[in-house]
Amino acid sequence: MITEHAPIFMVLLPLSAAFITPLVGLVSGRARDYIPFLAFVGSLACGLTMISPVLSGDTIVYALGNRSPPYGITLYVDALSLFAALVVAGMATFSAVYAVPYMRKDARRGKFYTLFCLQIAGISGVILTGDMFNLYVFFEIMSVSTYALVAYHRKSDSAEAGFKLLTLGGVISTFILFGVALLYAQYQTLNMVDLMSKIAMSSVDIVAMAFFVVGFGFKAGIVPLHFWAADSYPAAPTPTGMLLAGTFKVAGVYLFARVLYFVFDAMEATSPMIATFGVITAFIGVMMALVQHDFKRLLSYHAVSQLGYIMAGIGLATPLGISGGLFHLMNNAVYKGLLFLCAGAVFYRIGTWDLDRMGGLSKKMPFTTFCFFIGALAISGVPPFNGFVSKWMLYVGTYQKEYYFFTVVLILASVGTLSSFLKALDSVFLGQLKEEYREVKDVPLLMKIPMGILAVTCIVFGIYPQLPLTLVEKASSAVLGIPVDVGAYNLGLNLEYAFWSPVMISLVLLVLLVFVVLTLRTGKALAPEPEAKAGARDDIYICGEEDYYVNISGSNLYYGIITPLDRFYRYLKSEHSGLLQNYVFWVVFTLIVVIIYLWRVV
Amino acid sequence: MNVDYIVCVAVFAIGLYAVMVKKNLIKIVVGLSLMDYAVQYFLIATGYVQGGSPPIEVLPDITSETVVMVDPLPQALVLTSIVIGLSVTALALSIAIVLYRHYGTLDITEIRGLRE
Amino acid sequence: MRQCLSAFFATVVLWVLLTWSEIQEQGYPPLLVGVLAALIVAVLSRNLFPAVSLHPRRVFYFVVYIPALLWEIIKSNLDVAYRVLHPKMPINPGIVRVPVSLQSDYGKTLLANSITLTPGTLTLDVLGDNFYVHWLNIQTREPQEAAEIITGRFMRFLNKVFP
Amino acid sequence: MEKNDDPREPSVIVKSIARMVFPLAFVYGVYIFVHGHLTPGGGFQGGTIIASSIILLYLGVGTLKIPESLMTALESVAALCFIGLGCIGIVKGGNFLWNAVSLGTPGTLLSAGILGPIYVAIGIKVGTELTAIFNNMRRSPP
Repeated sequence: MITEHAPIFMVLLPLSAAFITPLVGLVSGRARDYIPFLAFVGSLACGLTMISPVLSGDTIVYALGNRSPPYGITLYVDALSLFAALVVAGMATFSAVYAVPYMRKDARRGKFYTLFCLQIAGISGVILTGDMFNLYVFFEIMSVSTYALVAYHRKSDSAEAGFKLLTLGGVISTFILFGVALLYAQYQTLNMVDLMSKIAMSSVDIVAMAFFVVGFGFKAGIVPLHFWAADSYPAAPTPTGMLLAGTFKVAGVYLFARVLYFVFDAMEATSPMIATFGVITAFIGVMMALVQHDFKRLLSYHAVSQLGYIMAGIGLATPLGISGGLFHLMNNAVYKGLLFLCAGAVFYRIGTWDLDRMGGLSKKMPFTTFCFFIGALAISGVPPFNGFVSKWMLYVGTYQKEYYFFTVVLILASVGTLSSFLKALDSVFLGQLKEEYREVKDVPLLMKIPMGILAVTCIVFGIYPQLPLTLVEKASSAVLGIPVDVGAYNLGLNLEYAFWSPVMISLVLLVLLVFVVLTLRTGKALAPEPEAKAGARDDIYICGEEDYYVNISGSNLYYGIITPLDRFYRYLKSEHSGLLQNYVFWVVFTLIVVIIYLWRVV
Repeated sequence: MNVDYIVCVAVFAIGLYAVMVKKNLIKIVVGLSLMDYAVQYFLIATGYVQGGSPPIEVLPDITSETVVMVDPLPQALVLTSIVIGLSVTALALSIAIVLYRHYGTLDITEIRGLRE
Repeated sequence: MRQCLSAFFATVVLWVLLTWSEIQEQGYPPLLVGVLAALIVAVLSRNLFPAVSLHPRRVFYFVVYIPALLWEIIKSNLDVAYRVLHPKMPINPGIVRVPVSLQSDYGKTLLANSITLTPGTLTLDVLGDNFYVHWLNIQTREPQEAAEIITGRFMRFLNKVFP
Repeated sequence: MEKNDDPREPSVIVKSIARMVFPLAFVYGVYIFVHGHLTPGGGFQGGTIIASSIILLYLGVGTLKIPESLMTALESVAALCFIGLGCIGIVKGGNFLWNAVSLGTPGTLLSAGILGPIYVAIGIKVGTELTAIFNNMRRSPP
């Protein structure tokens, strides 16, 4: 019975948990904390039972209310949706474990758990549904619970982030509804499979497609639509922020693949656009990350940047590119989750996000430091961690598709990632311990468990990527419609899943090393003594007459790089203005650009 | 080209204009709702049949063979969408209340704690 | 308890009006659902709904009151129409204080609404035992006289209905 | 003119009319969602009417204490009822939301299988939900 109804239970379990938690909370607050975890484990187990039929090539179609597919609502599970759903359920489980001790101090946490479960139910529904309108409904369940979670703390910044996200998200969801309505008006059907056979690419379809591109791009956070990301991820409670930054990209990317490649069958036309968006995102995200002073904002811009890699991979539309993109999606969920959990652990103990006020925590929180180190290396694409494998697949993929420029930009972005993580590592964990943190301890066991498992996963997937790649290959073959074997692309070496050639890898490492040494040198020359208070303008360190050059602290490590790019940064900062109107303008602007592009191409 | 479609695109544009240009939080929320209503109107218009009867089969003088009915599905969709719109509006207003408490203003251009 | 019962019967009457044709066709199930709902509501609003008394004298005066009110409305309609159509517009608008002797809240409500229903007078507010009435054609500034003119025609009945 | 001390205290007219209309509006909401499968309307509309009757009471009476835990419980139970009703289909050997209960004669109150109970559950859910939203909004900051 479980295998038969597994698709619906993946959605139903979190949904019912959302309403069981307040009921149990009336009786016992402690017991309530564990219910989301149990529900997500159940959801994950349901997903796992579907692996073997899906790997053997079946597509599971589950008709709600026993109505035959073109008319009723259906759930549609192929390798792609199963892959995405498994990533979501797995990461949600870790997040739920972490949330138990993390949220315990909060008296209002019952609401958090309800919203959390609703969010997971919504995202599972988005991934599993086979019906366009149902997709909109689940999308909204997910979005509305996200708005509420972002504004959860009711402080000034979380309320502000929540309102901005809500306004932008509200515009976006009307776009998606408009797209669905346009499709229904023409073809009188909402079933995805049915739509695919009917779509004729009229001019109305192009408008609908543009609405979808902007909508899903917003959810994923591609660059002109990413402004909400850096506000919202830090504002949300950490267990949610972790999912928002890593896992919820899955929904956006999945929808790109499902709707554009599958329903519209427009891979040829849209893939260069998606790849371009991806590369721009990767670059801008990392550039913004370099100048952040807030720990979580730094991580958030990296989340934006990593999404760029994924989109670039999906946009390549080659077997290697899509496999790389999907694998990177999974890896990103893992290490981004790990990094956010570490950041949350630091906050849990010292209560601030300001990089300038941290330092020396490695002595007091060795476990967290170790996990953060692994996560930082994985996100920067250093072998033998999982980030390297997928990034390498993307580099090779762009190279093979002859997008040489993209390859260069992606590698550059990777370098930027590493350097900004060195900065974070330096200002949070290394250096002299601040006086007020002398009593700090490492985090409780329940928080360590998910962090530990994720760190181990980073290493295992890096050394032994065959394990996830079997599912990833199936998923990308579901996207492309042809069988995919990533092992066939072994470039240079005879290892079955090795994508690297020794010469290339040593070159990249050498470049990285030189860069690191150089930046460390500049950093040492400019950084103040550890005793210097944050933001203290000590006379000794004045290296110019203007105020602008004075204030150099731990988080300003890349002063030497950023200053030459001053004009570029001024422009970037003027765009990240905090003005809602500006952000909405970018949404509309992107919509128009996409419509014009699609008009020319289709 | 149908008049309904022109009207709903116009309303959609007005809503979008309100979100893009207006500074008052409440007006922005109104703009969002307007956009929603425009799309809902569009959905209803797609299912409407000139001279069609309500899609209820048990009404005594209507049988499905002889009478043209309007398409019932968009109406169901619109109901769902209204519910969602209501929840978004409610949430937006609650957050606006919280924002007003913190900043003492409803002007969105003055609420710019988060930038860069 | 009286309040509870009143609420119950009022809601049941509403339900029967709403579902009359259904009850005729299908027998007891629709009625049963209505009675259930009415029970819940009656318990919910046990402290809210007015306790209706079915004392014959009160019911009689209430029933008589309705045509009397209608007659007053027609009379003052004609009066206002005359004033509006008259070329000189003989109006003298203003707000007067009208003391009211009724004690019951529902009596005050009924009276205030009756004053509003008759054209030419409009109840603006009720504070304590005083009504503040906007009067189209003020005939006197003395509160007691104003009360006699405005409310006297209703009070004859309402005093009996709400003793 | 005597001053009205508490501006939140509504006038006696509003108060008594609100108290009188409340049960009637409430029952009208119940009527709408109980007949959701027969006439236009349904759970959401009925629930909205119920919630507005309670909001009317709030506005009319000025102060009204509704225990939050009761609202939470009602809301959750109604939502779980919906899921449970959907699961009847699974238990009977079909899929989720399969209308497996006997359908009755079309047009009568006790027909359409699980649809009627689902509308009732949704009606209760929406009614409590909107009331809770209103309650939250009018509450002063913590």
